[in-house]
Amino acid sequence: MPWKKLAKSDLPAFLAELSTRAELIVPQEKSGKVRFLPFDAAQPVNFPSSLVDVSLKSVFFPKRRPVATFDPADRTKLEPAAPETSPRILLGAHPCDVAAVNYVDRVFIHSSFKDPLYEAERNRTTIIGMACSEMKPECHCTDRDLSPDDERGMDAVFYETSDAYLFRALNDKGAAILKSSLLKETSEEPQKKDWPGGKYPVDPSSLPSADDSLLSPPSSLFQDIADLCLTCGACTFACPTCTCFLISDEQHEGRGERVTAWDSCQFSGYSRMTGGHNPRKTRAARVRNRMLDKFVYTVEKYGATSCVGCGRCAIICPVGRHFPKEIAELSAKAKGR
Amino acid sequence: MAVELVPRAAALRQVCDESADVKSFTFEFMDSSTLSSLPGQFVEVSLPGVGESTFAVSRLEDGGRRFHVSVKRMGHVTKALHRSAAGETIFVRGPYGKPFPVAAWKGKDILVIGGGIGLAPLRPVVDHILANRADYGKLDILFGARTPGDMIFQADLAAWGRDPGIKLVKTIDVECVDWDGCVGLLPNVVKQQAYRPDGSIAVVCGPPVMIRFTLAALRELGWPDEQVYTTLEMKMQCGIGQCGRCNIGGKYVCKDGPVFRLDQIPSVAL
Amino acid sequence: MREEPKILGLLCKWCSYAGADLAGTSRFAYPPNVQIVQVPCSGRIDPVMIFRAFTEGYDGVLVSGCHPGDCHYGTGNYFARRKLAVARRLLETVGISPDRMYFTWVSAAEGRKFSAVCSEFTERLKQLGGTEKTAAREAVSR
Amino acid sequence: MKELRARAGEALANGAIDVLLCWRTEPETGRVKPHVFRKGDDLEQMVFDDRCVHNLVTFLPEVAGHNKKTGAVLKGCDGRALVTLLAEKRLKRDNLYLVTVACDGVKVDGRTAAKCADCVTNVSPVADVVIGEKKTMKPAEYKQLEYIEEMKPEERWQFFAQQFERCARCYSCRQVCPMCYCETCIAEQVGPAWIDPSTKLSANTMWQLSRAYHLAGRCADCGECERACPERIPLRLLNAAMQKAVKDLFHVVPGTDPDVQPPLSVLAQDDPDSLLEGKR
Repeated sequence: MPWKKLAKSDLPAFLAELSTRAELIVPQEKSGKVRFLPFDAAQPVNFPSSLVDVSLKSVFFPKRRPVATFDPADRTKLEPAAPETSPRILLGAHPCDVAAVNYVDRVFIHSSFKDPLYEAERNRTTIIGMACSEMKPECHCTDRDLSPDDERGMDAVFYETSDAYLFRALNDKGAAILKSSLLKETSEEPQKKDWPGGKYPVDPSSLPSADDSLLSPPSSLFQDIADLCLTCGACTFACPTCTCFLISDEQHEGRGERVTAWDSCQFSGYSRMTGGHNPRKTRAARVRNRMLDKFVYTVEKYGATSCVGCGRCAIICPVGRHFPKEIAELSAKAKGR
Repeated sequence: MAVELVPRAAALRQVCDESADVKSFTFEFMDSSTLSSLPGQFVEVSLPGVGESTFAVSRLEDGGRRFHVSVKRMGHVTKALHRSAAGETIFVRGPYGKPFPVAAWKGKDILVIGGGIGLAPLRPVVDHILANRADYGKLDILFGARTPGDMIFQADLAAWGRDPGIKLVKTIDVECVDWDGCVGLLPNVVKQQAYRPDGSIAVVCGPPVMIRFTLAALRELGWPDEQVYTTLEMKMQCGIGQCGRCNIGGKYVCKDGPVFRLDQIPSVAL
Repeated sequence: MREEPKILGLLCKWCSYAGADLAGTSRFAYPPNVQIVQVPCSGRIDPVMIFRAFTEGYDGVLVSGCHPGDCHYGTGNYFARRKLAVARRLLETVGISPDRMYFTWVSAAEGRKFSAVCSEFTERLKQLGGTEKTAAREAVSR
Repeated sequence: MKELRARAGEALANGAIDVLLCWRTEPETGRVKPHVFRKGDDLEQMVFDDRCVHNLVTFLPEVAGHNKKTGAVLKGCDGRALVTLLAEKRLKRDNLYLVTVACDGVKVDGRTAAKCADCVTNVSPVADVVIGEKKTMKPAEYKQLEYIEEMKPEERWQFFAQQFERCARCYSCRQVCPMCYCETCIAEQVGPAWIDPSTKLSANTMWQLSRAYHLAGRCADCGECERACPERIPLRLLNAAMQKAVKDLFHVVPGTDPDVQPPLSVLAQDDPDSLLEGKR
């Protein structure tokens, strides 16, 4: 597919045009952070050259999502929520976030039970990804066999140059969106860079399985980490591939909803059972569960590791825990044995 | 495309008291569809506005037209369920989970060990064996409860007791007046009965602590891990391997279990 | 906006609930706006219940317990006094006007006082109209 | 700094403590973060400066849980938190070794933290070793509440509704707070679920109000909740409202006096009934 050029000066017009065709989601700043939000012409649109502060997770898997409604006065009917089908354009998603969405597809689409609400969100959205032009300090996508200009999972991609954006459709869905008079065919092509790696390398196959002597007591590896981790939900909420959820029935002023809401394996209540029995009661157990989940358990559960190297967990941690560094050290220690 | 997390309406046909805090509920789907569950599988039962909980199917009737779950009164949903009466609409979805491989057990002797409410998931196993009696060898049932009053499925126990093809042993934790069965905790009774492992299958289900010590007792009697099946208990919510919470290592108890053969259980669980 | 304000009444079983009973048996009329919830003691009331009342759309919350010194359990109302004082200040901070909270003591013999409290509180809430309450209720129902 | 390293090294060496909670500069990333020092660790990495924002008292229960004698370095605000925890018997004083260093303000996002402008104790009120000199600080005035108090009720509600709407319920504010140590938080209780777990405005409002209320007379204003909040919701405002109420009604500033019991757990028979109107 040929490259098309959009002058930076034409960007506002292009965004206006797109927003007439479908709901448009772009990175915009709100309350101090750049997030993927419905396009608001009054606000400036800034395509960060690298990581967007808040991930794409809530675009496809909202923090609160009704799956059924009921009338509290007559509890004999549960109406399933109807999947959303109106077309949507997602503009400016970086390769790590798109890779994260592809992983989450394994949980909600390519597993034994399909989630039609999530699948509808995915089908109605055209992803026009943006290649990163730099790597931020915590970015380590190259250690997760990704790269800042990786185009997998995108319907179209664009690169930023000094005065323009170079677009290229990757499939028909993307091509349909890029049909615009503002985009002119060009022979100019973005040059591919080779990106540095080796910041937080992890070899999943070398990682010890749950019952390895390296991990189970008397090794104090996880207790040492747990001493300085508060098991708050910040890293799991920031992580684009952490999609654990809880199901809750809620009534409010005559309206009953059964909703899914984000949950975190770091909370002590996450696996606490009615009788009070809690298999992961201690912080160390919860820390171990998250660390091994990302690189060992998800391979067993969904057939792929689930870290895309975006570094948001390291950025958001209120007490300075650096998850990628810890898992890289564990991998090196296990490999060095 | 149905949203899997949204259950189907079912009519609560019958409620019967099994013990002071356990009731059995008989359901029938409103749309008269059948529940095609196999022994060991579970369903998610929910009351709108209250919540949803996981219960093993404790009996199928009429090819799945009607199905039973036996519920111990423990928390928010079970208390609400215990307040429900026949005729009400309750919501059910499932069946979920990997069943007991009863087909692979053909020709073998079977030892069924249930602790308290743990007998509920095992009753369908006994039902299946009795329905295909010729396919299976000796059937030993060992059922333990805290007190005689906690003995659930009294009618079945009586029937199994009278059946010449079943060796039924009942035990309670502490000596009790006019009690004819054994006395003692299940792991000790297993050792007393000295069940022989040769070529037979053991199925264990009950509270986590009972399972742990009963499995240890079986190991002591020489039972190899591949001949012992158990169910693991974890907090479950979605029941379909998506919400992430019931993992033991890389295995989901709701999808890869709740039935596990002892040698397949990640040791991090025990 | 509903003209008839909806009021949650948290009454301690031993004094105020009995006072409400007495108001009824003595035929003291009082407006039906108060939905009474009986609690063992005013000390049992966790202000989280009061927060829930407001986020559920109640227009006012009446809390009434035994007079200090009469508490059936000895000290419940002393602790309640401090907790309610602090809870009131928090609700005021986030924009629930002070007139929406009526904390008082009503003994088992004060049937008349109970009906007076209910009438006065209902009237007060009607005056208030609830502009800010409408904003809060509208916002909270999202 | 040298005196702190000397004292710490000596206490670790002579076995007075098994571990010492302090801050260190992480060699690879240069970030300042809490660290558990043990005997023989390189104390050159130990650091105490305006980047040491974390409240180490939050880690104490976990660390002291599996060490006989635990040392910790405390700023003034951290010390105030510890005073309340000791009063509530959450920690045993005798297996703690407390080193407090005079603090003249820490930085958040490159600027001096707002809490430091309202600081009431630059040194921990409870300590074994005091490094630096204790200054007399001005009394707590909760000035940041003024612009809220000037608003009319509906404006206040609109302001807080916008803030509560952003809450993602990640509970960092709860986990980072030394005062929040309930075994089962009220937000996790189900029967009845006072606080619904999803992020609708009414549930977020319930969570924020309950959290703030449960800190009344206990919050040391260490500001960690606001700093840890990924959405930077002004949580110190709600805490300040509680502490101002407690100061007006019970003349107590939490954590400043080891002999004063947190006011809401005190049996006060002589309180005036005007408290029911929220006035002293």
